[in-house]
Amino acid sequence: MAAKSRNLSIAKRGLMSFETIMWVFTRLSALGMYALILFGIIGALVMGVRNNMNFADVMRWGFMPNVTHVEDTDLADTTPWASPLWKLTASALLIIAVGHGVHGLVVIADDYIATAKGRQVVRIFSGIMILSMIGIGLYLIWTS
Amino acid sequence: MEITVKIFRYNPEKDTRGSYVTYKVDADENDRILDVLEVIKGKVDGTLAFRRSCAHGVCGSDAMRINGRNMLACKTLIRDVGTNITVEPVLGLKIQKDLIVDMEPFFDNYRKMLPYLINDSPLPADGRERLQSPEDRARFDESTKCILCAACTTSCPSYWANGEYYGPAAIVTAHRFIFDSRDEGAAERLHILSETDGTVRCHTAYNCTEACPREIQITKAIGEVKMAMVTGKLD
Amino acid sequence: MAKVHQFDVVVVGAGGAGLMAGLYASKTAKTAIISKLYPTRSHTGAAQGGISAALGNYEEDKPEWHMYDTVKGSDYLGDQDAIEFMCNEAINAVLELEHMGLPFDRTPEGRISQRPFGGHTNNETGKPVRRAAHAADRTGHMILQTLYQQCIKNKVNFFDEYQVLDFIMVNGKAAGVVAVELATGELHTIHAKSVIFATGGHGRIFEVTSNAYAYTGDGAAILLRHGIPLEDMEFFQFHPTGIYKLGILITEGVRGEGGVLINGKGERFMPKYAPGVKDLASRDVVSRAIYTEIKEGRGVDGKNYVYLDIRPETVNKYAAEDGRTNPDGSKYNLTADQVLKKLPDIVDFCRVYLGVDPVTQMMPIQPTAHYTMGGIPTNKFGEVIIDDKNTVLPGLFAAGECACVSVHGGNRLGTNSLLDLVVFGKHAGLRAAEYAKTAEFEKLPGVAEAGSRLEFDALRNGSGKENVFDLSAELKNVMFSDVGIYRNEKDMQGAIEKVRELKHRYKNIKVGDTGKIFNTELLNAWELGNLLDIAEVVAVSAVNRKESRGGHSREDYPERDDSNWLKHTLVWNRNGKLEIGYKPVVITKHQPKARIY
Amino acid sequence: MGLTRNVGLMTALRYKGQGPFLTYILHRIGGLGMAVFISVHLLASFISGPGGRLVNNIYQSWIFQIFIFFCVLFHAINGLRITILDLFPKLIPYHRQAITIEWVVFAAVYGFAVFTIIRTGLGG
Ligand SMILES: Cc1cc2nc3c(=O)[nH]c(=O)nc-3n(C[C@H](O)[C@H](O)[C@H](O)COP(=O)(O)OP(=O)(O)OC[C@H]3O[C@@H](n4cnc5c(N)ncnc54)[C@H](O)[C@@H]3O)c2cc1C
Ligand code: HEM
Ligand code: SF4
Ligand code: F3S
Ligand code: FES
Repeated sequence: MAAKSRNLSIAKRGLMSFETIMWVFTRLSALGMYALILFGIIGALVMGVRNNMNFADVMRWGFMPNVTHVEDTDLADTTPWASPLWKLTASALLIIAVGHGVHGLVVIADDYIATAKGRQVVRIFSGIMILSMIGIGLYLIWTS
Repeated sequence: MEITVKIFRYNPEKDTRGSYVTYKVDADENDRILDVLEVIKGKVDGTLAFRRSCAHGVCGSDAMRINGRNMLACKTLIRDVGTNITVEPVLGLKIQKDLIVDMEPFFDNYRKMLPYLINDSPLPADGRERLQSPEDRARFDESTKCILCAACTTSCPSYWANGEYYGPAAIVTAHRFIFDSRDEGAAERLHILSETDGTVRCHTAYNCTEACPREIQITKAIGEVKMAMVTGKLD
Repeated sequence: MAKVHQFDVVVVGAGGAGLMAGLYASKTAKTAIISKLYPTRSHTGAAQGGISAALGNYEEDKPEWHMYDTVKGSDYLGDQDAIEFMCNEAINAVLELEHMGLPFDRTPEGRISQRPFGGHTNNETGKPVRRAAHAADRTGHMILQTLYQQCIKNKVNFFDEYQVLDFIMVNGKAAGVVAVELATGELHTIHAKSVIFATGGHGRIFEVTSNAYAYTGDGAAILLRHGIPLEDMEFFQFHPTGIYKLGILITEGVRGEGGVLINGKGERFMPKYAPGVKDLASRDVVSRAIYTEIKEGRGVDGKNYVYLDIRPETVNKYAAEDGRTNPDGSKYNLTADQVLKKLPDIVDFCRVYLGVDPVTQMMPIQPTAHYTMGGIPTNKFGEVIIDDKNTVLPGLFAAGECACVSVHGGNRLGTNSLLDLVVFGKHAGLRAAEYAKTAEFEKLPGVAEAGSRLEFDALRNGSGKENVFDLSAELKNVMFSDVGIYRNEKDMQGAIEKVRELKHRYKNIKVGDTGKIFNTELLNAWELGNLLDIAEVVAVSAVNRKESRGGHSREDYPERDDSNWLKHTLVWNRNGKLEIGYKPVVITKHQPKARIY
Repeated sequence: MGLTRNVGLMTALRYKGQGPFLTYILHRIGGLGMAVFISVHLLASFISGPGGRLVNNIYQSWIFQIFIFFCVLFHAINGLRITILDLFPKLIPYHRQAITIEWVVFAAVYGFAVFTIIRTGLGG
């Protein structure tokens, strides 16, 4: 007798719950951040940093490709580092990281706060945090 | 051979808090920790309270912390843990007396998983068994091994933090049914587990898998449930 | 005052028998199940090998063959009407378990898989037949879990960790039980129309035993004190393969898969004792064979154990010698991988407790006390019988290992116990609910729990010096050596005296714990009282039966004696003195004949 | 009656979980550390002024860099392992091996980074 293949259709199981969606988002955003960071590091190498930046600075740039992160290095010219491409990359990274990070905080808070009310407060607070941090971050990226 | 056993003692009728008492007893290196507890209870201090029944690791009565880790007292030999032994109740459940903890919350979580076969389709017309291929049977074999000892749930940092989390044992139970090709209740169970106190409370700390005396790959089972929630695939 | 609860049916015990009874009773009556352990901790969970039913999923099999094997296994002491009933019900019982969700192993066609077990044969060829339906080597665990799950589904009321101390009888009818709540020490009276006892066996009267700590014969002892007799208590099964010294069971399934017994000289010895089915002979036969080997100096290193060998090369060698084949006729060939898959728990036990890997090493084993054939006499509906005329005590039922229907007679066949639980548990439940429909609640006596309270207070306030641990060690020791596998008049008389001395000393017992919450010391002391009462009945019944039959083997009467002893023993406790009576065996289809495997 | 179910932090940390339990704790510390660092860093840069500059100067000190680098690197590497194992639960039985590999990678990258940070930190 052969094995049975079983599948739950969306109709049957309903849409994913918020928690499941966020669980998926956390993993996907992790992969997304990896992609963007890799992109940043490769970009830095292409822009020829080998002699002017140390490893730690390259990593710092990778984790947030914002021009202020390379201002203290020995780079002669930082203009290419401030191009809109990097500002866009930085913005994407910011949004993903803040979403990921703040939701991470919610996850940690949920571990310790089990009342429905407490959890609601945490969620409202996290919403405010996400919006304000993304706002501030974008402002900084696009004005520096 | 003389061994030293330090045991957590708490008598709710006398003490306001627990304390540790050290006993020195004679034992053989092939003795179970349970044998040692029996000797202490029988010969030294009869008030010592702990649960036990089968004495060979199949009933799940005697999960406790031995040298800082959850184990079954009847499945741990002196030769595995040395001659300086600390025995404490498991964490995360209310201590009722000495090594006995309140198991009700644990079984409540078990019951929340709809722990029974759900299948409203008619039985085979000949009245015989529902057919199931050996591969389909093997799919959930591991999770049928669970003896509900609670060693996993009480080793889980998420469960320590928050008793509302259903805990790994409950998810293992859910897994046993979700992946049974004869069962039709997967959607309901996945729905229950996709809430805030369900599988998202598991942060793959692996303490559960390390603690399971039945060597069930609990974290893997939880992972499979999580993926089933996302993809709807049950095989 | 104790708390009082009222139910139509109350079941004492949440093992396979109790859960099955509770499940069926709860369909039509208000039912509660009381258990001193959490239901999933019951000893049914330890059962490994399988549950028998002539499903014929691999090869031809019939309930009639199952019946004959059981009758023969019982050494013709089993009641054949009950055996026939059980074997006919077996198929539907196992299928019903499957429908409830029990995850049996499967055949390639997707049907329930079955394995051979000792004493189960094809009656025409005499060859072993695959009759034991199994879920790896934890069939009992799966039965227990599945039944508990069904009870949850059907919202049966549970009183978990309540220990029943007394049975309430009013006007010769059942009226309820008294129980202590372990967590608080409080006494509860459970008022009921029907009471079902399913408290399991009493293997803890022996030193080397496969039985759980909880196996203290509570139900049988409580009823004995109320003037209800116990049947065939001399028949106790010693399982041939327990782990050396610890007694932990190695399932017969190991031999079912081809494992063989090897003595200290490296020889396979079973063909000498059972030329037909060899290592798969009935348990009493194999246990005696091992014992004989040891006695004649062929134990390993001159010690009292032999080896059980499941290493694939050994298995395949002897399988070829025996001409064993697979169902499709091909040569039987066991691989290391199959051992791990089919017997995972056994492999685990050996690794943990012996440091031995059964795939590459032999397992040291010795016979271990295992199963209570005797018990509370019942008819095939689970109704408790109180005399030799099959008079029923209204409202009182028993099922499972604590009961004696009797389908196991002098010796139980492996896998028949799980079947017994399911079949007779179900019928006891149905009957109890039916009875409760027409019966009225008996009026409870003023203070129903007074007796238990007095008993407890006596234990708790005992000023004596006797220690529970020592007394029970002495009891187990003498029972195992003198009322064990081989028995004789002199040793058993000595044992009876010893037990009586212990009973006397028991009055002087000291319980140090005076608390109420989880006073397990007090409960252990109370259980010791049960063990002593039961042990006395076992020893007295054994001395009385002057023949050898099934699990009862006497050196001084080595032959079976059908002209004098083809009858059941009944033992009553009348004011502290044991009285012996008899009950005829029901013989329908199979006349007794010599039992050769 | 009965002691509470609360598990204190010290008790929790004293539980002898194995390597994976440690990575769980470190992952959490790393994530929390980064979240706090990033929020404060953003705010500081936004406010700027003397306060903001002070914060950012602390952040640029090599000692702090070593700490935050630990958070970032460990969290990132461990996060990748978690993600992979989560998406392919079949691999979970190999988590011990995965964690060994993870520590090797982490030690190499982190060691190199710490080395350069300290060198530049001390050098000027
Ligand atoms: C190791 C082992 C392997 C076995 N393998 C097999 C096998 O392969 N096949 C087979 O057919 N049989 C096997 N058996 C035998 C079979 O498992 C048992 O005979 C059977 O499980 C007994 O079931 P039960 O329901 O009568 O009792 P149990 O399952 O033992 O249940 C007894 C119940 O009674 C309760 N109880 C007892 N006293 C009290 C009290 N005073 N108050 C309240 N509650 C009380 C307990 O809490 C428990 O719930 C095996 C037995 C053992 C020990
Ligand atoms: C490459 C970068 C990153 C990767 C691969 C990554 C990966 C992950 C993963 C897989 C989780 C889920 C852990 C779990 O559920 O057990 C997680 C949680 C978390 N992450 Fe990240 N992350 C990264 C960057 C960040 C950043 C930049 C922040 C901070 C802003 C952050 C903060 C958190 C927090 C707070 C958690 C919750 C921790 C917990 O549940 O214990 N992560 N991360
Ligand atoms: S999964 Fe393992 S540790 Fe958890 S309850 Fe079941 S047997 Fe015990
Ligand atoms: S310990 Fe807890 S966090 Fe998950 S992997 Fe096990 S349930
Ligand atoms: S006593 Fe049964 S598991 Fe330890």
